[in-house]
Amino acid sequence: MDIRKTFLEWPVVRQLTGSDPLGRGAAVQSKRSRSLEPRTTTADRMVQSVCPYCAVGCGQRVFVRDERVVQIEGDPDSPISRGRLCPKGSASEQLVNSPRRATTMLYRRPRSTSWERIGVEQATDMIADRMVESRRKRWQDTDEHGRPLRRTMGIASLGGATLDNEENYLIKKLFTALGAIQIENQARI
Amino acid sequence: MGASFGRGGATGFLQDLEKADCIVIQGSNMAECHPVGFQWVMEAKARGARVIHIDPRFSRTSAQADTYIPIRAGSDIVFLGAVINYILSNDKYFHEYVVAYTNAATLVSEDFKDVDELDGVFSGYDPETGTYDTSSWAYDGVSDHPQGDAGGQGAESEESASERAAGHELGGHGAALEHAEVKRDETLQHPRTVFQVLKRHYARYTPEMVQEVCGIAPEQLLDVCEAVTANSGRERTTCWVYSVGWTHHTTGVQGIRGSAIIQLLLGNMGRPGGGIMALRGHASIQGSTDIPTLFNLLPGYLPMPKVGPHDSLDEYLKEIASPDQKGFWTNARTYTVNLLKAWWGDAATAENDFAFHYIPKLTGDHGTYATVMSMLDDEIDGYFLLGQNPAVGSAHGRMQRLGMAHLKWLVVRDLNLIESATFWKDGPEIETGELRTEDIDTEVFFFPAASHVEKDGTFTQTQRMLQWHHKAVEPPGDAQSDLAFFYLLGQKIRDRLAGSTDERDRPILDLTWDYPVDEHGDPSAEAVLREINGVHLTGEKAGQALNTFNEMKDDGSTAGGCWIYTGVFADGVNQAARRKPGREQNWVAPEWGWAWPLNRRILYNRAAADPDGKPWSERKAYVWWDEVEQKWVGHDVPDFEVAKPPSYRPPEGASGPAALSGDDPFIMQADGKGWLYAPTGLLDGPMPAHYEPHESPVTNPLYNQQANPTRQVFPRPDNPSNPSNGERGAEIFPYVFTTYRLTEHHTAGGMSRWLPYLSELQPEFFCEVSPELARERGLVHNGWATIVTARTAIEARVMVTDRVVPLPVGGKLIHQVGLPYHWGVGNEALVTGDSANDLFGVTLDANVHIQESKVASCDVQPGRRPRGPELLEFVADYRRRAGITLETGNKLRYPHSDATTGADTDGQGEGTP
Amino acid sequence: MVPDATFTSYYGRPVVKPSPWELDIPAYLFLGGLAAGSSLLGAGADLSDRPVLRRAGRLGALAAISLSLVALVRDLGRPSRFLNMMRVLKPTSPMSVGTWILTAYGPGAAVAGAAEAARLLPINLGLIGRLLDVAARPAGLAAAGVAPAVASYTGVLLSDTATPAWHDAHRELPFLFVSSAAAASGGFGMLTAPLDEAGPARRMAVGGALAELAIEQRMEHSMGLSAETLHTGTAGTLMKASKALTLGGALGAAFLGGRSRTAAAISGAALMAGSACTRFGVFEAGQHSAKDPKYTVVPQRERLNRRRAGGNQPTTEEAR
Amino acid sequence: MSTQAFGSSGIDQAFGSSGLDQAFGSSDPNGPARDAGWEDSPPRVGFFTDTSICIGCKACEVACKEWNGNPDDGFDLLGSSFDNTGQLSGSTWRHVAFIEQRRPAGTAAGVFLGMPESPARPPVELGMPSLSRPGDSGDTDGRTEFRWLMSSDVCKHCTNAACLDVCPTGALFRTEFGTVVVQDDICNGCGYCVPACPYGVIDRRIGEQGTKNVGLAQKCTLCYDRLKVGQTPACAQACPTQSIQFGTLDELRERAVDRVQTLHDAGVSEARLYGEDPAGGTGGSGAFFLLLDEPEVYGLPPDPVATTADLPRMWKHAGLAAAGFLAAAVTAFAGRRR
Repeated sequence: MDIRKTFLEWPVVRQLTGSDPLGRGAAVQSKRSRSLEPRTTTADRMVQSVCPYCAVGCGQRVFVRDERVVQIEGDPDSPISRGRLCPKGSASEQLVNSPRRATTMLYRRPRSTSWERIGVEQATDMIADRMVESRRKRWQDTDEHGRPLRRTMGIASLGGATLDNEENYLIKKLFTALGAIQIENQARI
Repeated sequence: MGASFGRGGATGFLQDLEKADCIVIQGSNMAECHPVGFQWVMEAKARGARVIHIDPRFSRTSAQADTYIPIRAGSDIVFLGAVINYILSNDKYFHEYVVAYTNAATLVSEDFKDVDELDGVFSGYDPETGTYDTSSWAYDGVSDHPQGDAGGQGAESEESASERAAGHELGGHGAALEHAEVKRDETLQHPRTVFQVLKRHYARYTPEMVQEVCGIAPEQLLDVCEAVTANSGRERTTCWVYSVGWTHHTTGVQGIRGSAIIQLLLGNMGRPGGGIMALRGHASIQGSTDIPTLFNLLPGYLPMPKVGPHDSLDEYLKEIASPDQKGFWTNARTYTVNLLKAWWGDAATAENDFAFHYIPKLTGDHGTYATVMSMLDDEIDGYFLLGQNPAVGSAHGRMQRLGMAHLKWLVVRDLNLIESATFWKDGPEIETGELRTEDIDTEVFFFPAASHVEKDGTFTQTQRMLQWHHKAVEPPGDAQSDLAFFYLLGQKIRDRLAGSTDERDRPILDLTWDYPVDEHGDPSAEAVLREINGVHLTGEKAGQALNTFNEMKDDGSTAGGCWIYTGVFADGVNQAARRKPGREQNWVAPEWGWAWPLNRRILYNRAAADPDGKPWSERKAYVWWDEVEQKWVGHDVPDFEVAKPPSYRPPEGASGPAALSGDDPFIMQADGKGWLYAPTGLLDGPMPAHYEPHESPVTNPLYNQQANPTRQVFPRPDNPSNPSNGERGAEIFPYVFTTYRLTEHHTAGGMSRWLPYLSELQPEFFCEVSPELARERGLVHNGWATIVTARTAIEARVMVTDRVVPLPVGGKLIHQVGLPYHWGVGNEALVTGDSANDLFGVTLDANVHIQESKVASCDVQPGRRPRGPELLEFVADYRRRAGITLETGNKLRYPHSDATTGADTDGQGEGTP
Repeated sequence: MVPDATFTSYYGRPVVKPSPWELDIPAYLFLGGLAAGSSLLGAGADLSDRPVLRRAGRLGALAAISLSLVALVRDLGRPSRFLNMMRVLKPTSPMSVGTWILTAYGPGAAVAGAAEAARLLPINLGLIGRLLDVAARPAGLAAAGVAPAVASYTGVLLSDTATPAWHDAHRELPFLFVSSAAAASGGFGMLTAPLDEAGPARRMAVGGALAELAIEQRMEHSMGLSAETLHTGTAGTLMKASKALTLGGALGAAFLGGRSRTAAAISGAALMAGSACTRFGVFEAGQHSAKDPKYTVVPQRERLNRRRAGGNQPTTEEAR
Repeated sequence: MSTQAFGSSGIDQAFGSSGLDQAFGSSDPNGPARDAGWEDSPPRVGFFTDTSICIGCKACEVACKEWNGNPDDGFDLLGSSFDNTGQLSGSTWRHVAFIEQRRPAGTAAGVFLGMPESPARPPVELGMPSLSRPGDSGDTDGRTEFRWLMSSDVCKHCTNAACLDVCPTGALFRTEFGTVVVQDDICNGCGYCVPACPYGVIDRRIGEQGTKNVGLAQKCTLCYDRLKVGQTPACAQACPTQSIQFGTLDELRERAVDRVQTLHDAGVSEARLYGEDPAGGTGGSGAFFLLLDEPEVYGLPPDPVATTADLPRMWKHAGLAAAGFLAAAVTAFAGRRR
């Protein structure tokens, strides 16, 4: 390290030699302050998105660095929101990165008092088994007049309104094909 | 809305609010629930528009309104009716618009009898079933054409009427009429014109009645009437904004109808700065009804078929829309065939009715509340909760949780460990001893879900606009999108059934279930959207995306999963992902995202021009007929056949789109008109009539009928109702409470109570009470209060505030209590608390099966609630004191002469002149 | 004179923030003053050949200044960054100026104190000892030269804030603190030096104590509304104790201090305690005045009304 | 100890008049950056917070915390309307105040500020929602007028910034944009800026060990990092109704004056600006406000003064005191020995 340079960087020296004798501005700026850059510009990429909270559909810009979301803010391009967000929309980054967010698959056995961990694949298999079984067990082929029902009453679903259209579509398609009809949504609540 | 105009979506777009000259916000707390959308109200205000807020609570919306008027929760129809009365009595309606574009001139059947004549119910009411036979509500002349299968089949004909009626449901089209020929009197003088019927119906909705029922002074009513009429007409427009403050009532649909009638009379529909802005609550509520995860609908508002009348495709289609009626809904066959082709591909052929029989059939109400009751009866094994938290967010939380404890298996997919995932160990019923963790047999699977930045897809926001959100990062840990989960689940189920010869497994094995996947095996959302949009299957364009639903064919040569979304992939391009900056476009911003139908931003915009196709005024020009180009042009995509001139008149016997005149702006309606009067399509009346909420400390002064006679009641021991005024024990529950949301939280809290930044802003459940009520009950600011209904008692911190005003109603002072419903009992969230929704019972609107969760009666006591089993005893004691039985509050035709004895026969006597 | 405090606030919350300082800071104020006075006494004793007083002064100064530095560092949010104080020299910052004053003062006091300490050691330090011996006087004198600034700048330190009771006292506070330092160090001299050497200490103690009492009186008068805070709560108790101890100590020092070693010691201790109470009292009064919005809002509102009225006539607060 | 030194109207004398003040640079409200040694500084920027259009959504609070990574301030229901963060703090750099008022504007403090009208005139139509209880006209319990004020508070970025002046490390400094910023890598948490601030803005961050920047002085930076690349500060960008406006100070001042005029014309006579006046005690703020009532109603000081305005005289007093001390010591030894 260059001692002389370090000395000249000493704010007292900068005060005495520069344009800021009282040491309230330029003379006392730290190196870090000088090289500060917002994470919106240091991000690897920006992805345009839509706020998940309400039905206004505000535009969001999602900034990603090292495959991690580092910032979510309003998208000024959006003609609806013009870059603005409400408190919930502004908290989107926390929604995504919250340390409290549940990211592990959990399973609770009948009568158990606690969760246990299982794999997603295994859990999906277990559900597929149960769907097939419940469907068969609760199958109604016809009504009392012999008219076709072709349905199962053993499986129901309630979806939130933060599901994508594509997700709702697959859900409706799959359940309808299975003959499950009690498929509902927050739109009714 | 579907019943009034033909489609269920918001009629305009948010930015267009700034063009309004007056904005009435009623049944909505827009500034708090849609803050960013509210900027357009502020823009309008800055330009001089008058902003009026009518709501039980002085909210952050009221704080910015020019005028705030407190109203008793559940009395909106009286207020709206009085505005209608004012408009009609003072000839303030937009005459030219009303005559040309509404059904005002249409004659109503002689059989129709209004509520005034029948002591509180419309003609056709059956007190035994609590339903209407709506045939007497028809237009004059329609009854001359008997329905195809309705002849003498008793119960079935009713079912079919209901089913056809259900088409309006939040929907994409108007209700069916048998044909387009109706009798009209353009002078509006005939006593059976809709206009005169309406005038008579609302004559009783006087300022005095408003004061008596709503607690609103005549001057305030007059102020609003003058504001909305002065700001409507050729030069000016008024917009009406509502949200769940209206829909969460047993008269929910009719409240919206009330504003629709006003907006039609004032000529505000289809015009810039006008319309009805239905504010959906959540990111894709609109989308989840368009592509419904709802029991009674298929994509594009096609009804789910019902056993009996819908056994075959032809029968089904005949029920949806008569081929003789006007409008685009006559193309229902095309839309249905395309859906079936999209789902069952080659297995759907003309020979097998395109596999129509693969669709399971309904037999009644299979809605979420009916489902929960089935759970309690152990009729349901498995339940999926997909980003939904019914333990907190649904009415009667206790019933929800007890129901879930009856399941064999429960799948919860969410971002956080919500209360519905942990009810078995930390729900309120564990504390009261009603449930024991060790006794609950339910297997629970908790799947961490992907957030919106971890998946591609579209949300459809409140103005029917689809916006694509791009995936930014991979989901963390075990998290995955619902798209990936269901795709995988479907594959696994298909694997298990592979080779099955069982006929019942055909629909699942024949299902088109093959989407391109990425390197993680996740299906492509864009491919799914493309399927929704639809493609040509054969011909030279085979494989290409459809550009509009007009390209759909009913012969199986095209397929499309949701006809109203056709065009979102026009030209093979994902139109929902368009993001041309708003500042580079006009205020309509047609190149941002994509709105159904066909990217139209203001619906029925043909009405923005006069019958001759000229703008009503320069100031409000929007879409007009260009004589030179011989087509409709303007700022938006015309919601009309673009080359059909204003002068077009349909030839004799025309039907479908060809039957629409050049001045029929409501192209999805069976007669091309906006419906002031709904001759069909609604189950509880052709015009809104005021009924008290299911639980009310006030007697209905308008009719000898307390509450909506068609509301769905569930008289069960676990669903007791508070007595309403006039019933024994009503004084035990003297107060009205209403629930609402706060800016700082998200519905049941699954996306807010886990976040420190939001939780710190509203950390605790509180109740808003007036200083007067605080005095009356000894409530201390920032202390505790216990709120009690027949279902349960909950505790909340007390917020004494001048923002809540007791209203003089029905000769007494009615106190209202405000309860934000975001909190729930559990151990996982950062902030927890009792849930306001636990207070409600289950009582539903007959039309859409939405619960009444905006208003009910209650008692309030100072201090905290009892804990553990004592809580149950505390509430039971209330029930005893109020003398609550299964009958309490659940009598549909009430009060009525001799309602207590032989109600049925007497009721029929009254109903039959 | 003080109007009935009808005023508006936001839910009674403070308008200005109380300092985040804990008791380290008033302790520092006291110790710094004690060190400064002790250096003066030490230097004077050195020049006037009062070896015990000299030793006491130098050692006292060293101990007090060392403790005060510990207190200062302890109170930092990031003690490890103590040296960042040396980044700048800001005349606008009493703490920066104070830092440099202490930097100027510290070495002298340290050398002088170390020399005394070395002499007390049972071992011979050799060259170091000799160097210390030689350096002791100039070091002591240098420290004494800066010492008055050490004692007085702390008055500016507190009053250059928006804390009402401190800022309102800005005219008197340096004088009060210097007097208090004189009383404390004089008292320390009386406590530690024999009667025959303690004369100057006594005089300083008595003079300081009397000045402290007088200035405190004057300060209360000129502060306005916030003077209330010197009479209420913890601050009130401390200020009352301070006055009693200072007056008692002064009387004892003046009338008995020259005769009785015990009386001198008791008086000296009382004066030191009185001085400490003054510092803690003023500190607490300031904290209280910041926490209660009344002391911020009412005087400012009056001032504003006077100015709005366009004249010097104070308008009476319009009662609601 | 001259009478002048002890003059009882010291503040008033010092306020904006004394030549001594100039010694420490009573900055030019438009160019404090130049005074702080920035030679080619960009135009000074700031916030104009128009509280008349604030909807109290608190997006500013969240957007600020999210951008700056500030921790929460605890989960307590404060019972002060919808305000549960209470005040600006080391972690909350934007704070929305909620005031529920029964009475018309101006009566709270008994005076109208800067209004030409007589303070005694009766309440006028304010253009604000009036909440009347039907059927009880003539009711005298005061519930005929009601309004709910909301206002987002923030660091004022004073022209004469006391916090910056008193900072002993140079951690607080004037940026090239004329804003006042704490440098987290420099601050040692001495806490001096906290009592120095006449607005009660800056605070030492409290929290568990390991909390970001715990123990350091913290406040709004006006998003210094974003400014460097021409981005709008997070709160202003989020604000749904543009109650928070960001821009160059000159332009904001013009806009604010126009807005007040518009409101006055609309009958909102109680609208007034706060903190924009270069003649004010902090030399005009970089963040100023349009208020609908007296500042203290919102928890703001009515007439804040940068404490360093009196500093020259304080130093003089300290010098005199020190000299007195030295003289006293000399005198004490000058006396006859024993």
